[in-house]
Amino acid sequence: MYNETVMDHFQNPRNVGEITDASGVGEIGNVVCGDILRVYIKVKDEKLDDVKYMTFGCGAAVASGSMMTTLAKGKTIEEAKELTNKDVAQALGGLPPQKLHCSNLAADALHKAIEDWQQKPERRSELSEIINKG
Amino acid sequence: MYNETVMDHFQNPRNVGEITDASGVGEIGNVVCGDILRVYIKVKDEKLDDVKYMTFGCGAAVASGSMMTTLAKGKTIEEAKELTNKDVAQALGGLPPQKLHCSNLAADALHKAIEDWQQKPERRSELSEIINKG
Amino acid sequence: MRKVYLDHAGTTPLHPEVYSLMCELMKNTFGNPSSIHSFGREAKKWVDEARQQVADLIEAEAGEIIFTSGGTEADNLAILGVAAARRKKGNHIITSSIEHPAVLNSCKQLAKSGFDVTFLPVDQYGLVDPEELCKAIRSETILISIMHANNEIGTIEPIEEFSRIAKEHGVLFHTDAVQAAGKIPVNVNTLGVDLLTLSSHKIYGPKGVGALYKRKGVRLQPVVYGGGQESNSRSGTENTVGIVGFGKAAEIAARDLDSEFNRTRELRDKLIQGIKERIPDVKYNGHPERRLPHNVNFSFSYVEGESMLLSLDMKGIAASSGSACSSSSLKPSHVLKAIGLPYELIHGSLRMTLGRINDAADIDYVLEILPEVITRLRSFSPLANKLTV
Amino acid sequence: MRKVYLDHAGTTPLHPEVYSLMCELMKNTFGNPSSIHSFGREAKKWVDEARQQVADLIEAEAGEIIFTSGGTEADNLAILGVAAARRKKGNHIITSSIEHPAVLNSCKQLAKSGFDVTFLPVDQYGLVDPEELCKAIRSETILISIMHANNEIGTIEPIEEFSRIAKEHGVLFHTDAVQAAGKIPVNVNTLGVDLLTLSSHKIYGPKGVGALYKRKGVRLQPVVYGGGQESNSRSGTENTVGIVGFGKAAEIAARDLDSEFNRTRELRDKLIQGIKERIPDVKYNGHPERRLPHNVNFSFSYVEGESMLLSLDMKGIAASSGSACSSSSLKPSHVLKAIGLPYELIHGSLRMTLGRINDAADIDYVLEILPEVITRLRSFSPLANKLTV
Ligand SMILES: Cc1ncc(COP(=O)(O)O)c(C=O)c1O
Ligand SMILES: Cc1ncc(COP(=O)(O)O)c(C=O)c1O
Repeated sequence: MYNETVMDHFQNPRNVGEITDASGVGEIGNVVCGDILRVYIKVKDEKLDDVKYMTFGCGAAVASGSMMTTLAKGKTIEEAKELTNKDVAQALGGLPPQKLHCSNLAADALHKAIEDWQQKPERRSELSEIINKG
Repeated sequence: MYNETVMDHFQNPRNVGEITDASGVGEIGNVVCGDILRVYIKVKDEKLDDVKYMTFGCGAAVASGSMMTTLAKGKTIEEAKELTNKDVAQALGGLPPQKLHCSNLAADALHKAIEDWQQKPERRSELSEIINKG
Repeated sequence: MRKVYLDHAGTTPLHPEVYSLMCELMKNTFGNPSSIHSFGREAKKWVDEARQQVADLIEAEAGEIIFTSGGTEADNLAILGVAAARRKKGNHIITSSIEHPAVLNSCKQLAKSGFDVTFLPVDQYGLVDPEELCKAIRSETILISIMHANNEIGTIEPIEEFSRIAKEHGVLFHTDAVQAAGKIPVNVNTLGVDLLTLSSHKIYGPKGVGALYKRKGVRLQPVVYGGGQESNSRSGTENTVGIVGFGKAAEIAARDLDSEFNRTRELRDKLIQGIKERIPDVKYNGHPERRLPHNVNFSFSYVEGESMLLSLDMKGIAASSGSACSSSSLKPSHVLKAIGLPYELIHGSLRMTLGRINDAADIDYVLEILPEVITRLRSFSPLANKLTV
Repeated sequence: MRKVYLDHAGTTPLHPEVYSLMCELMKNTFGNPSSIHSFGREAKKWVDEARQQVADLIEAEAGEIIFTSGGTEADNLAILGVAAARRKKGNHIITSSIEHPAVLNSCKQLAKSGFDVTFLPVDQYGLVDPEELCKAIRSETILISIMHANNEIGTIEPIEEFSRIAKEHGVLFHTDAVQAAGKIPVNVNTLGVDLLTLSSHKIYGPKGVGALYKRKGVRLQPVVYGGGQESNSRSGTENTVGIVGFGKAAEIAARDLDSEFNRTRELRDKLIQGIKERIPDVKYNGHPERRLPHNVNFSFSYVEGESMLLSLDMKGIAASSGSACSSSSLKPSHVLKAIGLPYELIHGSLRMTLGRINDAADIDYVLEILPEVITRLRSFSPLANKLTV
């Protein structure tokens, strides 16, 4: 079903976890379809100094999050905005066709996190407040 | 499909052949359904002194003819009239259900031969004339 | 690596005796059972014997067994076949909301062509309420189809009660016994059913063969037309080797029913107990008593099914899930939905179904691995952390 | 006793390589191809490989192959599936009068539900006339189904011509290539067909598995509903072992096509020649050139088919006949009727179909036994004697 790269990223997901003082947080997916991906970014000098993610989702979702964070880390905001779900899938060496639409949304979550940071530069989004301040 | 008795009578049919000076001849079946059975009888002292048959038909038809002639030979006319297709099938130890209706008509052919003899005691039926006088 | 197969409700390995017989047959017998020569008659003899073996498993008569290409086709033949044959009597069919897709989708297909289908709800354990069934019956009802035991949660329905109700109303009753047969006693006479579906590969026989039991006198329209095999109910050259394997599997299933029932039930209870003890935030799915002896089904909060399956698979453990991501339809389990589970717990469901090839050491291994897997997946689940931070 | 199997059009023995592979698979691989764990993925890999092998036999793409439970079901899926999917476009179907019952009875079933079916006649050799086909097409015609090669008389139809006509009129074209595949080159692209039926057990694969080739883009409604296997075209747990056997058989058939073609054709011609020389009052049935390389069909005046078969069988020779008595429907062959044979000669027909397990010594043996059998049966045939006294 999944290729070796995908399985490697599923088995050893890179950058999983939370960033307690994240610059932005983005979440995508819902519990009905069964894939949720939340991305935390730490922005420094207009660059993604750190990217982490948490996921409730299938193998493709876990691997996409892992690959996305790997690709995004160190990129400028402008570069990161250009990262697409397709790029992530390609970097993974491809995903099963039925997984492309609902489990391969990590780039979207990243863009949401960037938006979150851009729209509310001073204060963090509600979501991140809840999470990080508990 | 067929039991051993049937196969024996198919393989070694008793009383096959024609009686050139038959007292009566009866034929049943037609080429459309694929089973034809012709019976020749030789009557002496109101008894079936000889019974022979010819057939174009399946295994059940061949065996039924053989068994019928075996059963009929030596019987009085009255006894022979009471012989049924069912008796023949039973004496054969049973026939496959689908064969009971069209391939198990030897007793009917016998009755026709008896009728032939009874209706035209002096002269033989057209059929037997054709065959025996050629 | 240790391999622990816990997906016996998905399919089963061939029983060694079935395997041997099939290989022997494949080597020596190849005739077409419809041929009248010795090669054909030899094949027919084998098929007839298998028909008797399958009939014996459910206490039916050989003449009441129609071989099909599997449980799916048998379900279709029952539903579509009765619907077509009884169309003039009425256009209403009753089934449950937890049937296998073979039944559900046959019914949905009928609904597109003028039939009216009632999908009865189930309670939190997956049981259909006999009173609901009574209320659903109308004068146009021609068929009721309720499964004997559910493939996901293992709940065993009170079929005798349902079939009695059906009979009282002059309605035909079909049950899909694919999961029940060979696991619990299934007797068509005490069950009182008119039609019953079996599948070979769930009882250690080959895939691609099944049967529909059709009580004498019940009329059906075929689903597949052709040379008139299977007494005109199911055309197509018989899958002789498959049928013979199925027959042998049925014979063995009947022979070993009691011992396997007890053995798997003990393992099942050990597994259930172990999970409850070792893993927090779990939900036990299905009925506590009216349950197949080999079925275990839990939902693990905060984690998704496919991830669980893949993680277990990497440790050699094969299981299944009602999560959308693990199903080809990409829809979450309709069964878990019907018992009222919220989406999170549907996605977090894990089915482990035991069988002949499992032993107590397998359960120990699972009880060692499963907690680790759940802990790891929860460690990066946003749902878990939303709740625990 | 010597055994000579001359009923390869009825069914074929497993090729030894197919047998070995199936046994190996049965021993080691039992997963359900729909499962995502390693057992399931392993099974799926095998099914995928078989799909490619079957596709290769007819130069199709793997994605265009739908596995079914046999040729019969594939024919049903083509006919009933297109009819249901294209119902709104029209209700007219054209087929020939010499099709296999799987096609004929599917069409007859449609005729009961509002479809209009034209059964094209054939000439004395069994050929459909392209002009007749043209004339039969109407604006409501949605499907034409004409078999590639006939199973009784071996006549090979000019499919390319028919499919071109169909295409010109925007009508889908299906061909039943069950008898042609593996015997003569079958290429879906040069044939230009939209749908094509295959059956495994006619090419030394297992019974109970077949395939429908469906050109990309052609839409079908399923015949069997359920879990959505085979890209939703054919539900039911895959008969993995059967499918893998079929795949191997297809690979071998493609590999050995030329050599087997030449080998069986030579045997065939020897048998035909020998019968003509040794037995009087015979009628050669079928086409002298456009004929499958392994098919021999004669009618023997004055004798009935089942009697011939049983007599030959007692000598170890297995053959078949178009006589009513040798068919389960108890109807004489519709094919021999369609080529204009009188009833006597239909009942007196004998089909001998050669294959891999035959050699020249077999033919010699048949040429020794058959004349004796015919002579004996004629000796007590009222038809023979009516004519000869
Ligand atoms: C309850 C139930 N019914 C029907 C089926 C379908 O049977 P098969 O896999 O033989 O098509 C299955 C198994 O998949 C099942 O579990
Ligand atoms: C021309 C033709 N079509 C279809 C079939 C049916 O295929 P199967 O035997 O796999 O059902 C056969 C063989 O019986 C056949 O000869």
